Amino acid sequence: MIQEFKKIWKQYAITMLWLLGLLWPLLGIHPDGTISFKQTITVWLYILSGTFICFIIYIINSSGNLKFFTEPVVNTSEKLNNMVQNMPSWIWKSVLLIGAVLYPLLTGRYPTDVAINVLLYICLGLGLYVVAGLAGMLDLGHIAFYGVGAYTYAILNVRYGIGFWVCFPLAGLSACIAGCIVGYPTLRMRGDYLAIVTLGFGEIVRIILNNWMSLTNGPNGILGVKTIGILRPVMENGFSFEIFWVKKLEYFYYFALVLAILTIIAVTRINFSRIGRALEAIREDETAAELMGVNTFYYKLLAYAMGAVFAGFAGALFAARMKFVSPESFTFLESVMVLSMVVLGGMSSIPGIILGVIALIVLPEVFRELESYRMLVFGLTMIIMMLFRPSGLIAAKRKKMMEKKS
Amino acid sequence: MAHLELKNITVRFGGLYALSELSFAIHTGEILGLIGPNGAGKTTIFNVLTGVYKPTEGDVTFEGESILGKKPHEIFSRGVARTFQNIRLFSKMTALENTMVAMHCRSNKGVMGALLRTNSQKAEEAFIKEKALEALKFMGVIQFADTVASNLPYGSQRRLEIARALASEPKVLLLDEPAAGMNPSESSELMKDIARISERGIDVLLVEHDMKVVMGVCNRIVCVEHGIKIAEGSPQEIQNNPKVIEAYLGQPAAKHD
Amino acid sequence: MSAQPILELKNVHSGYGSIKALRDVSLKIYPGEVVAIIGANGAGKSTTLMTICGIVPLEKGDIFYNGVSVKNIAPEKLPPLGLCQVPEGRRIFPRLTVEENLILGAFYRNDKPEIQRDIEHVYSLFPVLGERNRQKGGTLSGGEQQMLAIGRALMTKPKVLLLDEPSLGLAPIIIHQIFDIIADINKNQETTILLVEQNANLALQAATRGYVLETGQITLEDKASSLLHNPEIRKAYLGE
Amino acid sequence: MSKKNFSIMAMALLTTLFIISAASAESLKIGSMSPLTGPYASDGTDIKNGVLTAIEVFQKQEGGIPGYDKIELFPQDDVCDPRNAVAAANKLINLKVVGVIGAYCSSCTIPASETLDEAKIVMITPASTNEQVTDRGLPYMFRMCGRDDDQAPAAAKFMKESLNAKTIFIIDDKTTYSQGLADGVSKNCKALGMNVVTHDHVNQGDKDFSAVLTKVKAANPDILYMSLQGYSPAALMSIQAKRMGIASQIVTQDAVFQPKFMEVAKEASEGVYLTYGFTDPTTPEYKAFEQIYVPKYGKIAAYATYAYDSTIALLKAIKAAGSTDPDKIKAELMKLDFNGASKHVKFKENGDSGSSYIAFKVVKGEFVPYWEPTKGLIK
Amino acid sequence: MDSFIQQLINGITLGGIYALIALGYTMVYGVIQLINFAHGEFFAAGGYVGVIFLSFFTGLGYMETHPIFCLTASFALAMMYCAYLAIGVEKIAYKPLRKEARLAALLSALGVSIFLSNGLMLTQGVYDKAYPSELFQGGFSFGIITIGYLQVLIVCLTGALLVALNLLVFKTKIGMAMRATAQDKTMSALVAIGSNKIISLTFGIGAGLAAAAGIMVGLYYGSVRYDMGFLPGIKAFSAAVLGGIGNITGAMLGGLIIGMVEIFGAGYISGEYKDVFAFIILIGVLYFKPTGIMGENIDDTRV
Repeated sequence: MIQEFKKIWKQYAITMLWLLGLLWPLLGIHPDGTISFKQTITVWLYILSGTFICFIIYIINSSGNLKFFTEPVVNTSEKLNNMVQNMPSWIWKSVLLIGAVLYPLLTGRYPTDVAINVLLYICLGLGLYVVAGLAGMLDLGHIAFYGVGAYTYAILNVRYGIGFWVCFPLAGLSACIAGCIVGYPTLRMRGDYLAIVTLGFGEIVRIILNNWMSLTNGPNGILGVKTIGILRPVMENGFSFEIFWVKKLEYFYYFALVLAILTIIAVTRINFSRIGRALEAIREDETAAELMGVNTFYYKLLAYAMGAVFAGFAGALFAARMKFVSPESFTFLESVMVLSMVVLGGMSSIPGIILGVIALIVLPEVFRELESYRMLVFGLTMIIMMLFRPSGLIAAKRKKMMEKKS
Repeated sequence: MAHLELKNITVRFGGLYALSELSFAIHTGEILGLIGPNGAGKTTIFNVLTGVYKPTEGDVTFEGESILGKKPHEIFSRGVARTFQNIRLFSKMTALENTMVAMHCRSNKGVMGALLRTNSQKAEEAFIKEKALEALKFMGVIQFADTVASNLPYGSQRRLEIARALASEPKVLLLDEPAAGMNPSESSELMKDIARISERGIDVLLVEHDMKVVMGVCNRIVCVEHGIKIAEGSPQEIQNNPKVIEAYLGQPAAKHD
Repeated sequence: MSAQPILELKNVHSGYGSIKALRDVSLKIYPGEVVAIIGANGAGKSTTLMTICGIVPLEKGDIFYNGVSVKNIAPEKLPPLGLCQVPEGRRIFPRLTVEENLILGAFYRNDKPEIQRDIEHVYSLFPVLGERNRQKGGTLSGGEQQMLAIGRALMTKPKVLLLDEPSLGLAPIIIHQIFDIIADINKNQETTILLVEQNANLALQAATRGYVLETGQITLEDKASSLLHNPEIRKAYLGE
Repeated sequence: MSKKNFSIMAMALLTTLFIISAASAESLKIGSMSPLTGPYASDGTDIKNGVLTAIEVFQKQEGGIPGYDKIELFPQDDVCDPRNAVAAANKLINLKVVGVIGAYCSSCTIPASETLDEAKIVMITPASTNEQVTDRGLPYMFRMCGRDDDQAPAAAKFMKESLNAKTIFIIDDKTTYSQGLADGVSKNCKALGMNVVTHDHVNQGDKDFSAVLTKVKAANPDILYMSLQGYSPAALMSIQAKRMGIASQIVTQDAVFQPKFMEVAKEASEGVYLTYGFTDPTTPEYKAFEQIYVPKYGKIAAYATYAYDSTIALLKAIKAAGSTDPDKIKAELMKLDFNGASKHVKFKENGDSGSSYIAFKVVKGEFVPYWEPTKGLIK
Repeated sequence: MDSFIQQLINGITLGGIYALIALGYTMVYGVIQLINFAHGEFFAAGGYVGVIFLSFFTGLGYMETHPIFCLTASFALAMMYCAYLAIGVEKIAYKPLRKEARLAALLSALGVSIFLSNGLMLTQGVYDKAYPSELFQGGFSFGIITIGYLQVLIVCLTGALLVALNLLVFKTKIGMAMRATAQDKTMSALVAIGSNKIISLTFGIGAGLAAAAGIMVGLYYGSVRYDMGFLPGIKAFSAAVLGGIGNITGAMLGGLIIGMVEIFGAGYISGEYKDVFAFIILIGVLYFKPTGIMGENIDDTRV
């Protein structure tokens, strides 16, 4: 035990010295030919004291001296966990649902806005889950389908005045077609080769969106996208319908919620069907899957198409919400973020991915107060999360199929 | 009667001949052994039979029909199933799921079925599960149904692989070194299983180095070396064939076994 | 047989993460011996070898080599001491040539002419390797790969050679060649050999002493010849 | 176990952070939106600094706003990404800010202003020059900087009249701002009878312009018009143009009005012309700004001045309105008529404040006023 | 024709820069199969440290008296700095994840990338940093064609580094050990190769090369910027994959091709779509040769 602490302290000390060595050239060497240490040491001491406190807490915690505090917390969380597990699933599902429905009423505008982002990214993340989590194809260009969906609605709406409900399936369809176009040439590739090709496709889509002036209005984006209109029956003057424009953020939240729930249900169902099994088999061993009668070509294409459709739907909703689309929303970094959400969530568990989405959307918002330090802290958080939970927030659980029977 | 037949198969990789002018057939109802030194082309034969490689020359027929150029999954659904030399299970899936994957070609419900969970889709899932469980039971690994494949003991993984191949009720089963890494008592257990598989009316092609297994279970044996068939005949004939002894068995082994 | 064992395992516990593969395993190997470990699949035979070499972490107990504890020594520091393993499945470097594989066997050594001589020696033991010295390791057949793996291990000048399943997946004729060479290495180069083998018959014929490993524990230890004639062993491991 | 504990603690930490951030003191709150991280962080930081300076100056000169102890700024990072911008806008709404200065990218200003409009919050952009910012008719949208369609004619006129240009080669880097401006310049130049040889594009983030500059060299136009977002690519392009031996005069625009341009481009910046709203550095208003800004943040850049004026305008209006009612503030904003640091501020009906674009020339590492549309060369 | 040659020269220069960055990518990938997203940041850090030292020397006045010494020292210090940075990053952020799924390390690498670029922004400021401009300006002129001294330097240095790396990897025992570690880490340990050391070494060399590229970019373009690592990072990654990831000569070739396609695409077809051409070439090549131009065919259909 003591030896272990020694080792940890030694590592900590080395890390801190390393950091000092890194900081000094950046802060202490000046273009006028002078050398200073004060600034470096100050910054370093700040970092040192900050990390030292965290480190002490960590050490005390791992030696069990914080039990008086953590134990009750852990116990309650475990009890809660057990309770949840013992409860029939419909109970906690409905609790969650009620919570989700009441959420915008209980909170303000800004939390609702963040929640809408979370919901849209759940659709995106689950779409990517079908491609990357189930079929195991590393996709670094998923945001392109989101973009295609968003632009489909924006263009059809602004140019031709077609309403949301007609465009919504069309957005899914065009994203699906885009998915097949991306999917087809990539089917021969594996692993990182696939990743770079999907990255390429994602960038190509973005560049086209940014440059095809006559269609997409280029970098200016498309303005004046109409929001969702729903027909509402009106009783005055006899029975008729009037179009009700969904403008309030809360209403939008419900649309996003419905879409997210439908996506969750759809992906869950696909997951536990023969299609899901076939995709998983492809992920585990493509050659063996082909030799066990799975048409890998078809199913990989299908995975792309399905993943794209969910992204396309989310895109259409995004366009309707922002009332404006521009290529800045569909950059490579955004694709990487979606992939990060899936990986952080545990790659192959749907609740995990939802948690991953929440973490990566909410954290930058939490860090908003840090202004310029925001992304620095965010990057650090990502590393720490991965180091502590390398297999994702929630590991996938295999469905026990035999228990049901007995 | 020839059930699955190789006719004058030549496979070339670059300039190297992996197989040349090789012909033999698996007849209905038999267990055919395939032996030969490492690198003789046994696995290549498997790959040709299952459509992984397209032979440079020659033809492969199954039930009288050419299956040349067919995709591996098509050949599988026609009824040619196989196992692998190095176990290739879907390692993060449970044993049952592994076996259910093989039933893929015996089912056809698509995306809409899955999304809507129609009654016919549910019935199909139940049917797939039933067949898969049956196969697991047959190979004696039913107790592992909910265990993730990679956590299974080695011998059971081998068995699961055979169960997976059997689930779809193939007509021909190709086994690639199923006894590799098994101890003698495990291999004798395996011999019984192979016999039982044969009793179900499935033809078996067996590649194996363990001569006890090969000699004990096969009706007929083909010996290949450097992609050329050097002998074919009953176990007795093969054991005494000087060419086979020279190329493969070696003198002391021939005496010993 | 001298009194001082060259390799000794004392109450070793080890495993991968939560799975305990070895429980309280004790072994003694004396200089010049060929010791065989036999056992069923998953009994922990390979884990034993990997624990000795420090690849699988040791949880409890200790390992002594030449009377010195090696439990805190990094795996890559062991071959220079004379402890070398030929792991299961050969694991030659497939995209390196035969010659490069051999040179890497002597990675820690800096005596160039000596290395060259040793390479020639390996070629004389396995002439087929000499013929294919420019070929990539992955293009060799199974038997040749096994020879290369043994040859590569010899390049480290081992005092104790750990051999894991040298007969796996090989044609009978090759197996006999390999075992002949193992015997030769033991005799002519005074290398102690710890042999793990599925094929108990072969292993016990080649060995002087044997251990039986069952579900991570040593259940029997005896002279190889007596084990070979032990009826229970014959029933359990020789398939009679 | 310990990992679990750790994650729980981390969550607890984050929650506290969240709570702390939500709580705030009684004060007049205003918000700013600009990219504080990402590729445009430099311009975004300039804007934030300008706003902070304005608050300081305003409190010192006018003694703050009655009824409030202090004026508090909530600077938001929008990374120049519309989604982030809308989130930032909503956050500001939640914080109940009275007005917002921002954003930088037009593609952020547009969706963010729609959101702010729903909550009736006044927004003044110091940097988004796209016409659509004010042309949508949003009642609470104001603009301190000029518009692309103000700058383009000025630039064209300058090139024609002062530089006697006949052929012109236009390069933009495909952003809302740069492309809009480049299109405008192209149109205006053609109208004035100049020959636009080529209108070519590069991409945001490019460092290597050798391909397009080789084309320029082959075409040998009188003028190379660089419409690039930010001083950074402009400096790179000037350096490479000089190295290639391109003899054409270089004309560029207001985004390059940043002293760092000369610092990076060095001698390659000598003789580069750019159009920028006229700022008289001798006015007392500018001096007041300079006094506070320079010691704290260094040399003054384009958007800092506009951000400063935007804030001053907003605070003046709030003070005059005597309340935080958005309509009253808007009314007061419309009434405003004062000398800012950058120019004389008077908002038009649509929210624009007009501009007085003149041409500057880089002489010995300084921006020197060179030409004015009405009077011609400035001596 | 003249401008064709000029474009060719431009293309080779840009390609050379990509190639240098891609070399590091490919080496790291070759050894631990990690797409090191942070590699672009090492490149940026190299550029910054280079300018810090160069301006430091200028400030001291050594630049005028001993220009060659200052330049060499800056190169060496920046390369060492980045190697030091990369080795530490590997130890902290990647090594603990080596046994986990590969994507965990990928995500960690992304975190490192975000962290480093923002760290650079915070310590070095949001504005571009100018390089001392008097170095290597000018060049050879042949009529309308100009070849800058720096272009020559970039191409020569890239070529020299390629040769040196190839010698290191294919002719020395360390190189053999690197290749062995790439193929089988456990087995490497069993033949006395310390894989941790080899991996550190690989990271060090890769980051050193990126740092060299960073300084050259700084010198060539005149300035560095905190976010300069991102785009070249992606391009270099593409280049490494195009050439067959893990293959040194391939990375070089890939870098040259991407650079050329970009320049010629921009020069003769359309500037705004030049990246599209680069990616289309990439996709096209990978479609017909799924393991890249020089990539070894890892045939996993062999069952």
